[in-house]
Amino acid sequence: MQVIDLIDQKGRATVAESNVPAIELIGVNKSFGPVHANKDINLVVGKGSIHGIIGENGAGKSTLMSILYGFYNADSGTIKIDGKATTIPDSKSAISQGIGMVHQHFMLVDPFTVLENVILGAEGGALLKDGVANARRELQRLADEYDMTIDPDAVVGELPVGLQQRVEILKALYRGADILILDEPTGVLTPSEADHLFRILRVLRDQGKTVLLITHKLREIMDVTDTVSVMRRGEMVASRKTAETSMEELAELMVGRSVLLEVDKPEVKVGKPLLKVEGLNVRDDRGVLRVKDVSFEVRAGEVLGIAGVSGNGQSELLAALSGITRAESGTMELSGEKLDLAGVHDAAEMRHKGMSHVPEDRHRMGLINQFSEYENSILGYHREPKYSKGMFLDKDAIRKEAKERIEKYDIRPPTTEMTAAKFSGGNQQKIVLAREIECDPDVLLIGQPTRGVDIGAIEYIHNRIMDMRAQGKAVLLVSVELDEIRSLSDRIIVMFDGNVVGERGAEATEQDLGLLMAGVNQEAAE
Amino acid sequence: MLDTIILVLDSTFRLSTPLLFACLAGLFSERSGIVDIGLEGKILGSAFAAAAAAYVFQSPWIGLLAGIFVSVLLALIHGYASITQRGNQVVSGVAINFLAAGLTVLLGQAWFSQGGRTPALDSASRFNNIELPFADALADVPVFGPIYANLISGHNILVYASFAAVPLVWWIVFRTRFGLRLRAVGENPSAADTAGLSVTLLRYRATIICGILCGFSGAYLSVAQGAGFIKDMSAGKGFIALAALIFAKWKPVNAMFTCLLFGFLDALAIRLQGQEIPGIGEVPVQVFQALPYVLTVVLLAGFIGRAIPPKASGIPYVKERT
Amino acid sequence: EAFKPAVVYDFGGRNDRSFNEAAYKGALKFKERTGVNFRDFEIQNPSQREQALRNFARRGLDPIITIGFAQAAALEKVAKEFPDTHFAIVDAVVDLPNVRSIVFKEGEGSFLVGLLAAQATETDTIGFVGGMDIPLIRKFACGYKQGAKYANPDIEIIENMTGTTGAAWTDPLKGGELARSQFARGADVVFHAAGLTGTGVLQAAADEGKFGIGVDSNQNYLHPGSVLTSMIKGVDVAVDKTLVDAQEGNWTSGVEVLGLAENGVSWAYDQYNAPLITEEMKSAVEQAKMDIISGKVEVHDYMVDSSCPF
Amino acid sequence: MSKGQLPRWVDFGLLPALNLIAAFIVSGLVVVIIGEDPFEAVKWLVWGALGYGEGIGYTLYYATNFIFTGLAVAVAFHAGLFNIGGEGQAYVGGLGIALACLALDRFIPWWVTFPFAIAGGALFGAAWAFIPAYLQAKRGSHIVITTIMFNFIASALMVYLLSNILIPQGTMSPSTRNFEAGGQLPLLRNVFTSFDFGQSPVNLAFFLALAVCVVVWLLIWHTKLGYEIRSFGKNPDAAAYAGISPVRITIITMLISGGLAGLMGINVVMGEQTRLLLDFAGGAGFVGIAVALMGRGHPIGIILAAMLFGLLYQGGAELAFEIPTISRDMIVVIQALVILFAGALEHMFRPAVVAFFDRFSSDTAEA
Ligand SMILES: Nc1ncnc2c1ncn2[C@@H]1O[C@H](COP(=O)(O)OP(=O)(O)OP(=O)(O)O)[C@@H](O)[C@H]1O
Ligand SMILES: Nc1ncnc2c1ncn2[C@@H]1O[C@H](COP(=O)(O)OP(=O)(O)OP(=O)(O)O)[C@@H](O)[C@H]1O
Ligand SMILES: [Mg+2]
Ligand SMILES: [Mg+2]
Repeated sequence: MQVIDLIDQKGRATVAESNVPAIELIGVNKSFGPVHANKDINLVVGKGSIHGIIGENGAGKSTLMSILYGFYNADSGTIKIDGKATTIPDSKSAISQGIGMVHQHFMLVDPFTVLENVILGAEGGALLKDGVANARRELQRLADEYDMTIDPDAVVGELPVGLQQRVEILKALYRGADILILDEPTGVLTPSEADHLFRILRVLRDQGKTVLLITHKLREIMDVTDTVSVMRRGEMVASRKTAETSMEELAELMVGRSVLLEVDKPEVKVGKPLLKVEGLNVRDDRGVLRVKDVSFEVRAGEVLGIAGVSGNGQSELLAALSGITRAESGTMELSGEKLDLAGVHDAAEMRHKGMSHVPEDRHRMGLINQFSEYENSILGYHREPKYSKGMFLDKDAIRKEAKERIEKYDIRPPTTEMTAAKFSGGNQQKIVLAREIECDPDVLLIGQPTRGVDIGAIEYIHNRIMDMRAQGKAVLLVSVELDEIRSLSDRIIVMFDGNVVGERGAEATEQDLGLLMAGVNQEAAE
Repeated sequence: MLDTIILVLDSTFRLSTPLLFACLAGLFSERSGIVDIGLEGKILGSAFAAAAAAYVFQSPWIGLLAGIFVSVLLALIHGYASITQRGNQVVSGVAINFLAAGLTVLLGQAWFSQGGRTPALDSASRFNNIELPFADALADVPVFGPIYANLISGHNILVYASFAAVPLVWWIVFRTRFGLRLRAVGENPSAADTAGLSVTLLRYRATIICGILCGFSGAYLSVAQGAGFIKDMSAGKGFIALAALIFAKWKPVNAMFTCLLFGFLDALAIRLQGQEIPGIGEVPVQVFQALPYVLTVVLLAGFIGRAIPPKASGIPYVKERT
Repeated sequence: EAFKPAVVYDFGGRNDRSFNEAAYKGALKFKERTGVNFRDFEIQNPSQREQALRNFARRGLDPIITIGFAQAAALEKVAKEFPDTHFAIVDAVVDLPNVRSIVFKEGEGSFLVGLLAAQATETDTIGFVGGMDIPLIRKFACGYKQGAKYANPDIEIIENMTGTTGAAWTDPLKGGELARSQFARGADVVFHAAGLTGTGVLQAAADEGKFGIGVDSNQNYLHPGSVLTSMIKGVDVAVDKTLVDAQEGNWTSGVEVLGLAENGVSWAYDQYNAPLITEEMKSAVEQAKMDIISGKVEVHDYMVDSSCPF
Repeated sequence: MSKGQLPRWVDFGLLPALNLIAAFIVSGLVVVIIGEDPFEAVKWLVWGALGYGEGIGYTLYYATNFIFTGLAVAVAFHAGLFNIGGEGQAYVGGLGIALACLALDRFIPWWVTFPFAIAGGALFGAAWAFIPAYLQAKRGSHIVITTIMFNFIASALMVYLLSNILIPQGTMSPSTRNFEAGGQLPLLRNVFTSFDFGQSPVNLAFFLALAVCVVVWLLIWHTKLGYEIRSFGKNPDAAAYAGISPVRITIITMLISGGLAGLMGINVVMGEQTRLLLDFAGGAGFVGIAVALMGRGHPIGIILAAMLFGLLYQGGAELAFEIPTISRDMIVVIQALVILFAGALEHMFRPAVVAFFDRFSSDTAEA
């Protein structure tokens, strides 16, 4: 329905040139085992336009794009490029049909140089030296044209994420892409970097290239796109001309019901500091200094937000505080008790002292996918006396408590026996949250609490965090979502390249924080 | 003194060769992301096939081809298990080793009924030592003479081949398109995939090359260094080659030096055996017999500590968790 | 009833070109002469020793000849279970009424080849390559050293052992390397007592144009012109004789010690090594043989004190 | 049961069975290749293993070995560690057992020696696993390689000890003296006289093995340590997050694994041979890998798999007796094929089976 409407009344989308759409998807389906990630999707994208696709995490956006790029093969459905029906069995054929993609999770070879990454698969000759020379020239040309300067001989693994994304884009352009897909490109960018990216996208559009922009940030959609489609739970629920829609409408389409994006934050009287960190330095296993002399404190009844583009030391900070890794140097005061973070590093010990931790990546750390729900419900607390009879685990006790938590946190499906992997992202997150909150900690470390979960779950999780605050706990919140940080935190510190580059109150503006995230500090400047 | 050194180095070359072939073989496999515990088995399989064919056709070259053929077959089994079936690569490798250990003896017994051995090869069907030109003429030039005549000259062709292979492998891995793609697929298969390359194809090619090189290694044991196949004649060389590969941080030139080192340790153990050690005195022979293995462990642990393998090695490439 | 003999070989098996093979040859000789067929079995793991013996005994085979000291323990068990069956064991003593134990004076044979080696060497350095460092092999080594020293008191003798696993008896490559290193250290004659591993030693000697000395069976033919001689251990003769005794009903149990006197051990002289053995070498070794038999020269037996004074 | 999921009995019954069948079919082909009749072979194999009391006795005897080594490999697997050193650990464990027996057998009855022997075996086996474990944990040295190296080192050590130190004066064979009654485990043939075990060496160690299975089962699935071992094996990052020390778990697990392998000597050294002799482990350490894989790391599975391999070993011996061309190496081949099909090619038949069951399972995905 919307499809027809889009082709007929030509917006900027199709005015651009001939009314043949650049991309046309008809009845595309894709399932991953139990997951029906794409349910007969229809989509039309006009030549020379920027088309946005929004949807919650897990809605199926990446899957759909990956199908278009030949990374996955659709179970059914047709794809038309420039009006001609085609098949895209693999990325090779996608590239040959002028499609390029910047993946949500970068597809770069870390130990390779920028140049090597760019020419990979398009070397132009069996011997490297043949291709390399003109690749270098071509790369230079592109970099200048779209002012995306980059050192072609830098090792990609050592570049900041912003630049890594640049390499991805250059990769696509180097292969002469007419259709450029960007999957959540701004997740790793500061607001200003994001704006720069958008400028580039507009240039590309004006050169007649077609751009597909995936995101779940409404603001961005309104900023750059000409047309937009909304996905929900694997279905394409609507397509609109950006000019003719609003954030509110999109948000509602996205979630399937009206949502209030504001969390209510009651007054809580702040108590004494429960967590106090001083002079923390952390090296990663490669020996690189990732956290540089960081100090801060979190008081009872306070949420301290740590903002920053991912990869600026937040993860290492959490790992060191929670006792997973040993710090280079630094001390921590936990509810009055002084600890040397360079000495002790024992996550179990930290939990015992009343600090619990919701990790950034539940699949990698928070859960053991092959373990059943109840086994996961004691991960990290399995040595607690209440769970054990002597050297044995008291499984009845464990199951009983797990049941109660499933009730309380409305985890679905309500079973203690299903393996963690089979729960949905949001429910997986709830299992972790229940575990870390129900142990009644003094301090809660919580990283990316709502990554990969739907709005419903987001609201729930935010409220839990507010409860902790109300109960006079200290909460340290790390998130790349500025909105989340701003709506939950009492104070906000911003990390850039391992340093704390500034502190702000809850009222801080997005631009202000954005500059700090880019490492620009006015006070310092003045 | 000098000739003692020459002697030890001389046998070092002989002992390093099979390690070097195997090590380079492993390099291709692991660079592409396929861990290969099965080098040992491929060497053994090839050694048997080579000896059998060399005996039947009275030609070392046919033997070599047969060895390579069988070794590649085994490599393909490993490839099928770990690439197509995404099985556990270590387990598959172990299986290959047992398969070779059993089949060689079984078939050997069935075909030649000599307790699983192949008949001894006459020099016509072996790779014999070749004297390089002027070896004798230069022999009595001081220092250089003996080195040239006794150390450089007078090895069989496969010894020279193994060392010639080193620069070749380096060039392939770091200077060709295939090499670039090989390394990419071992570090980040999805990256190669989205760059329009076939991970499967690349990895199969790597395993096949691995098979070919193991073929050389095995053939060397049975038709060059030795004169026929004997049960379990690979005697752990495949594993030592793996250790050498790790020690070499997956680099061809390092690989050559580490293999020489391991070969040297072996030669030294043989040389020192049954001699008074200054200061220590008479040492039980078993000490020397265990020496290469002990030192392997020491090197593995002491000197390199945690070597970082190609990121994707050992991990099957799975696009869709279903 | 019919005469049904059986032979049980130890690790290495029927075709190890050496010890077990000699036993096989003996049984074969008997078969060719008398037309009597025999069953045999090659051991693959320790538990099979007992099993194999018992299997043969139960199937009514008799006599049953076991090859190798390693079988002693198993034989002791089984022979008790089948008191009416005749058993024989080579290289070990099992003291039971129905067992004939055949042991050789390897020392005496080794003495002779040691003496020959001492005369053949031009570097006054000779070598020995053993399979595994076990008493039996030390027995060979000791006699060899004594013989060499007898001929040339200040001769240099390099002694090596191959390995520590079963592979020690089946690793010609290692054998070859050991031999080569001994050659490079000045040895020009190497005697091996290492079963199949020895073929590598002899191979190396042939490749390097040095002398090797075979063991157990006559290995002169393997590399004519390079195998100086072989220390023949008359396992074949002993097996053959045992079968004959059993067949003709004059079986005797108890210990049979076979040395030079009994022709149980000897040195090989045939068309293959004739050119290598000079007249005086020949006379010297024959003289020594006489002296040993007459007791004028006494060869030290390693087993009496588990040590070798030479 | 959602789409793509399989009922437990298929996962743990049907699929392994299919893998096994595949392995045996290929083995049959090998037999054909070497010019023998596979059915004839199977006949002798089964008869030799189960056809008569003594055969059964031997089957159980071999199975006992494989239960110990299988458990050893399995426990390590649960921590994501691949212990190929079972052979060496069993070999050295035998030394511990022998020392206990040599020290005590003259003075006290076997049932007093028994616990000491067990302790000795476990201790020595564990000790032999310790260094590789430590190096893996602290220096990240590839444990597969170090354990293999330690197999070689073990045999060197044992030859030295057996032919220089433990060997009784004036004997030929590098082995210890025979243990007196106080160092000998009762043979089942003397315990259960009602059943005719013939002369087979199956002994009380068999029941020890079964008991150990129960212990391992409790350890892995019902203790805190077991929980930590499995956590570490399934997801090391999550384990670190949970405050489980990788170093500690790696070492403890390998000690347990080595200890279990070390116990194998109870069956051979104290049960059958009643002395310590060269190469007594005879490859059982490696069979353990196949057993553990086939048994899916679960004691019940391991017992069944061990029985199967016991059957193969005993039947194989008889087979080699009847058809000499099919030597024991045939068993090695079968072992290899089982590892290949039950281990590396584990999932080969899964897609087909899943498709089959999906057609018959009406209910669909829950997602
Ligand atoms: N490779 C895969 N194997 C199995 N399931 C997958 C795979 N990739 C995605 N899924 C599932 O498919 C669904 C859609 O995932 P997809 O990544 O397309 O969502 P998305 O809209 O991109 O979410 P996000 O905004 O978090 O990127 C999710 O339920 C996810 O769990
Ligand atoms: N890694 C995985 N392995 C197996 N199944 C998975 C995996 N990830 C997701 N699934 C399946 O996909 C379904 C949806 O997972 P997904 O994470 O996309 O949830 P979602 O659609 O994002 O919902 P939520 O809003 O709760 O996150 C789950 O019910 C689960 O069965
Ligand atoms: Mg996505
Ligand atoms: Mg989700």
